Amino acid sequence: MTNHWVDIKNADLIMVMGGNAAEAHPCGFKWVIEAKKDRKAKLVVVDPRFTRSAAVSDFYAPVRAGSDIAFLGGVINYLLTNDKIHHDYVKNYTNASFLINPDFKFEDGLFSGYNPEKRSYDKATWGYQMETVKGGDSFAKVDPTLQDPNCAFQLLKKHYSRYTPDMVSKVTGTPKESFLKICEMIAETAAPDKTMTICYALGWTQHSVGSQNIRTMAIIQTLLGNMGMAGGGINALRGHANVQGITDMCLYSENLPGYISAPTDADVDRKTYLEKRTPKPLRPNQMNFPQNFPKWFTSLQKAWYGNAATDKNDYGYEWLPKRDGAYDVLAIFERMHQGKMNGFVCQGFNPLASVSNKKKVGDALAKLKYLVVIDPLVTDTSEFWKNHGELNEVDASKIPTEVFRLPADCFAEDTGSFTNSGRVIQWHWKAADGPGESKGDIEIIATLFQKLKAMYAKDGGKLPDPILNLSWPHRIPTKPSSAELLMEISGKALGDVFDPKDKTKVIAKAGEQLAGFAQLRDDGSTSCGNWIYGGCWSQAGNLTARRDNSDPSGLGQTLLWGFAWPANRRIIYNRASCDLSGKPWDPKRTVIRWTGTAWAGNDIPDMRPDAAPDENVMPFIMTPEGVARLFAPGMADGPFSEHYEPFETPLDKNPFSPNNPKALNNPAARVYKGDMEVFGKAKDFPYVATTYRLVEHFHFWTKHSKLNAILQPEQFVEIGEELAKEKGIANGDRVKVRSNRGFIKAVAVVSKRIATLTIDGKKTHTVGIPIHWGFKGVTKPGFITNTLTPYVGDANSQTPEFKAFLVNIEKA
Amino acid sequence: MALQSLDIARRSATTTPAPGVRQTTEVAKLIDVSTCIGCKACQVACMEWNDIRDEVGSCTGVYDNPVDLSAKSWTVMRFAEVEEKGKLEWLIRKDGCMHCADPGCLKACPAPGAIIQYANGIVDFHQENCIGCGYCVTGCPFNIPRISKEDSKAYKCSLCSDRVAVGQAPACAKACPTGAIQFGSKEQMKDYAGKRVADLKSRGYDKAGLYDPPGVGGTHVMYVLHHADRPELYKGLPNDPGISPLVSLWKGIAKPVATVAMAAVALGSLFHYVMKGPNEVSKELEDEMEKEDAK
Amino acid sequence: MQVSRRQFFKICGAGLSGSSIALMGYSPTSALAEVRSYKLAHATETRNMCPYCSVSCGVLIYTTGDKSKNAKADIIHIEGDPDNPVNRGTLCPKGAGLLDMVKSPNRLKFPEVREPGSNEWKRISWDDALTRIAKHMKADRDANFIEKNKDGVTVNRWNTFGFLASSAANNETGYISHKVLRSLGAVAFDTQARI
Amino acid sequence: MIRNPKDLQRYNAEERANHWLVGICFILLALSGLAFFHPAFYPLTQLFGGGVWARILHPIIGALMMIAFVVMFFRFRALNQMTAADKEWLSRVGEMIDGNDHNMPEQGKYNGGQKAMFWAMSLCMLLLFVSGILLWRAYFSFPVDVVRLGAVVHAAIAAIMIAMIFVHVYAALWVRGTVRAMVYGTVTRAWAKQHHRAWYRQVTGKS
Repeated sequence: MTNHWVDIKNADLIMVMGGNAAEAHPCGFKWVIEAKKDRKAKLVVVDPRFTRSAAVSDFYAPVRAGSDIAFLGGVINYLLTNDKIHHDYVKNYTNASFLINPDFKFEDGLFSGYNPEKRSYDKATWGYQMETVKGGDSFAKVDPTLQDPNCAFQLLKKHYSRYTPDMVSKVTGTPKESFLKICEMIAETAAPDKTMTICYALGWTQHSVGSQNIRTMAIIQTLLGNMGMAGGGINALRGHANVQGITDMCLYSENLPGYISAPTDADVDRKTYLEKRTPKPLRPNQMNFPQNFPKWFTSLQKAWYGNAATDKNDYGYEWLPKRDGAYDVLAIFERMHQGKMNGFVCQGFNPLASVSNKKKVGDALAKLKYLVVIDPLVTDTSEFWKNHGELNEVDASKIPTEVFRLPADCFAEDTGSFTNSGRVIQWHWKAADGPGESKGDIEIIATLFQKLKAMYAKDGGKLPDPILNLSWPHRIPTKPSSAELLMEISGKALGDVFDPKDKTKVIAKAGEQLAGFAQLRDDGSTSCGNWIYGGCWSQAGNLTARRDNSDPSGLGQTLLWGFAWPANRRIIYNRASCDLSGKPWDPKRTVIRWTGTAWAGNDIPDMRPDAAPDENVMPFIMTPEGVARLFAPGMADGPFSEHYEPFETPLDKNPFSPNNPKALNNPAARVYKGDMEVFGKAKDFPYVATTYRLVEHFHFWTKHSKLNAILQPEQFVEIGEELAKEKGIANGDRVKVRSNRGFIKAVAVVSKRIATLTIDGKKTHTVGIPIHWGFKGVTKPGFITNTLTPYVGDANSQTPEFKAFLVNIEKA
Repeated sequence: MALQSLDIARRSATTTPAPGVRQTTEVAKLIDVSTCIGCKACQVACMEWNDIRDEVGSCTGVYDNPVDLSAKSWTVMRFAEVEEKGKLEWLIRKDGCMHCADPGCLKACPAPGAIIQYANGIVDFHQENCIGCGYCVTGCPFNIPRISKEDSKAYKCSLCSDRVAVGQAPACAKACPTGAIQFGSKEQMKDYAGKRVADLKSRGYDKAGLYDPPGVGGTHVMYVLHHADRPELYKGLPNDPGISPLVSLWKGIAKPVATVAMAAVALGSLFHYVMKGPNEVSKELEDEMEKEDAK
Repeated sequence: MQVSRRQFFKICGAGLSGSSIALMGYSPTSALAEVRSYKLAHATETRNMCPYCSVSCGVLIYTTGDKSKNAKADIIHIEGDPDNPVNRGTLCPKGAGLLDMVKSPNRLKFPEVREPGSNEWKRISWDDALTRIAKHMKADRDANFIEKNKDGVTVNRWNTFGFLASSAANNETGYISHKVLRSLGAVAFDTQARI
Repeated sequence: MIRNPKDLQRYNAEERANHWLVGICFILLALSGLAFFHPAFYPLTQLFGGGVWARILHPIIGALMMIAFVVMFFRFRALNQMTAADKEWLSRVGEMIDGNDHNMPEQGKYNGGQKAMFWAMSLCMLLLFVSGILLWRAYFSFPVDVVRLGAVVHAAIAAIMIAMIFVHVYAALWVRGTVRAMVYGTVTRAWAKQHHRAWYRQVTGKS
């Protein structure tokens, strides 16, 4: 979330699309209701199903699963053709005026530079036109009139001009009037003092075009001037309680903690590595905040290797593993399936249930030598080897994997911090011991590490240095406390830290906790486990444990509750809530303003505090341009979004580029051999399926909770009345749903809430599949729904395509 | 609220009035159906707080689970898919005890102290006094009380009288994530409902209104409905509910009339005896028989 | 005959008149109408957070006992934390039902191992479990660690071992897990957040 | 009381047992039923071990009574067919109540009042049984409106029935020499001749 939960109450229009906030985030959804009650805000819901969010909406429109870009692209087209954009904002705060390489092209569904063999783009033509100014700096060329045919604005206009209301309706199945009605509602928020917020979730991410779904909305929000505003923003309503925090800790291959991109084989040394990651400003006077990258990285190295990290050994740069390719969860299971992996640990993760194509995941796990499952509960994954009838048809005697199952404490038995979707880090306290011999996750990892370290110390082995030198300053080495760890994450001075403006002034004495990431240094004098969390445990103590919920502004900022990263800032890009001169676009919802001497107000300014408006420092400080990107060259599958059909589509061609079979599906999405072959075709599997959560359950977790089992005891699928009639299925019948990868059986819920859509002239039915059942739990046993889903992910994030695929259905 | 809520207004099967000098605040729960997302947090909070767990049932083709109120489900959500003016509406109503000002259950209950109405408006069942006859079920115009199969006692929502007694809101109201359930004094709730109704009218629901049925003297659980003119759309919420005339007859006039009638017959017999004396066999016949025997 | 008539009379009369009931030794019980006693009166309250979705609602966990040495804290109730600015005391059906997750019959209580080809779990000690796991890992790492790639660049990676991290664990768990994983040279790891 | 070998047998042992089974059941039912009917009678539940026991026992006793009554009904049905004389008797019941039975028409084993009582009770028993079943939640479940109707009918009929039983009992007490018919089975010939002359003639063969 660029904003935060409570801020939703400041919106004039709330759009719920690509998510179902009422069901997946009911307590956050409260702020939608508050906006409706107190601000007379309107709620619009666009979803393949009439969800419980739709039940309390002012306007609902159905959409075909997997056609969101067509819908949103249509909105962009509407805003541009009807001139419903926030002109000053677009002109100054976005790269609308930036001139793009004239060789950049978009033809027949593909952007310039496509390589069909590699299924990827060479992005050479996707850049800005550059010019060298006096003094030797090189800056991007701009046309403030936005008239140059190569400026991002004109390219944007041209690109989305194809997304006419008729095309939108044809591709999405949304009735044209409904689409236009929603466009009108959205367009109203182009006014500087009106904001729209978007609440999306996995309904946008779990597609082969997931990232571009979100980018399309980001373009809309930028055109409307809703970024940085109270009641605006792009709000990803994230999954688990600490999914934000674990993402921030970057428990994945590509990044080190704090989104520090991890070294690859190409980063042969620290210097090369840093140079590639420390950008130069693309426009004059921009803050270009990533220029501080070396400070963040060096401080992380000091946190990890302590005294063993010195300038002599590049702070232990060599000890960091270099990546040679993708290691996302789909890539990992692909490798495992190929027999390239021996050991695997699942820490509070149930991949058999939550990763696509259960058969493939199960087969992959059976190729491991050892599997370790650390969890408070009996997971399906931990029993992947056990026969559970047709729910899990395996032969244990043929599975050689040694499986360890370790009992972990749950939240109630643990002290530490969680980071919510609004980036607020909050501390929680242990209430009781876990059952039996269960242990905390930290203790389990630490004890395991201490055993390994002892073995390497005693027997030696491959590269023991990073293991033996790993900084481990904990009072109980097998049981580091959460407090010790959060202090390490937040950052401390190893030597005295001086004020850069006055080299004699000590701003942090050696051994002190740092006040924030601004105090980090690249000379080894500071350590910080995660720069974006810098300052969350300062000399003032544990700021994440603060519990003052006062809200003097009435905007719900509560700056003294917990600690929001970065720097306790609650609304990111909040400089954009003011015009060029520093006056708020909407004085009634002032987030910050220029006081004449400094930026101040109801939030921590997302700007250098003393950057006077006439210095022309633009609000999007994390980009070298200083502005938001309408044209985004960083994306893997195009600087603009484009509608591509899901990998399993009811259509045989992409209506936007009917003559190019290469542009049917996302051309830059990665597909493994064997997976492409098991994609189903519409002639065998004619119905669009989508998987989702119900409000009564949480993933595969609450099936172990009796209270939740009572609320939704048995697996079901939802179909519309028309399909039910066609198939002779009555409400409450048992049905079998098949994809090309397997089947599930469930009770049929026949409902008016699933509309039959007309797509490209053809009637198209949707089958809705809630995910929460499995073979372990106190609910009635059920099938793992990911038996059905295709093994393909988004081109950028590799998030699997759970939301749009094909199935057939029959009475069981 | 606080401890005054223990003041008793009425007690089942009790003919004399309860102490009624103190005036305490009437409380109420307002269920704003227009902001209810049917998440069932109220159901869980209710079960969790009251230490009850219903059976793990099955899916019957609807979202309603448990499918009905039971001794272990004191509140359930009822889902209705309704098409109004060509627009689909998913009306979701939290069902449970309405805490009537004139409670039919209490009226019907034969067991003294099994049903109590507190001065704050809460109607509470006291299972230790309940004899399990099920008369409360017949008395209720909303079909709420359920007799447990395990202990044959009647159960229903207590409006968390234990929480209200210490100044807290009922568990369901506290939990409700969207604020569709509000709790406060009845006065406050009516004011709040007024605002909600005005908002709904501004959004095109001309017939929005408050459901506080006068037929049962008003209730301490009220609804804000988008279609207040047709409460039956909400899975059969009764339009103009009242205690069944049969129950009123049975537990009303019938009680004194029949008691008096029975007493009259008994006393009539007594006085008949006193006034007319016994009907003895006549002396002539006695003599006749004695003569016969003497033969 | 006279006596039995009187007896009859008495029995019938008793059924009629409330006043005679007292004579027969019955008096109405003065049943007190008391609400169920407030179950949290002396429970210990601990501030925590719901582990499910990313609203991360504040919760209050109530445990038996007062933290005295001999009173074992047992979680008896969980409800929303009214101070938390986001949830303000509210909870969804998942959060409101946390007690049954914490107390689920499916909670794991001790380490177990399933030996290759076996069809059952076997209980083992923590020390055995972690020692066996560490041995597996070391053997795997020492056998498959890649120090240099084919171009001779030092890469120091170990990609035959994988790890999936929870999104419901604390930040501190995530951080220390990451630190340990990279120090071992692991690259094949990912998080629930991906999905 | 002096037993006389010439006393007339009015009820045999089975009939008496049958009657008293019904009678005892009825008394228990009336006591427990009244307890639920009006709060003033609630303490009567103590006779049964409290309210819950009273609630459990009442329908069981009811079922027992119904069985016993059905047997009794078939036992006495034939003797209770109304005749012209009975109607005549009924039309002049006022004189009887007034204590002047000299001009009452001659009666067989039962007089018109007794017969009327027999049929009224049979009807009431049936209604009580049916409505009672409707209310028996432990084993049956009926639509709530039917149950409500059942409750009204059950209560009303029970009240009527209790009143009738008062009359029945009182009549037995009032007409001296009657109770022994149901206790010992015999009545004196004088009693029979006075109250049921036709029956007297029939059993004695005298005029």
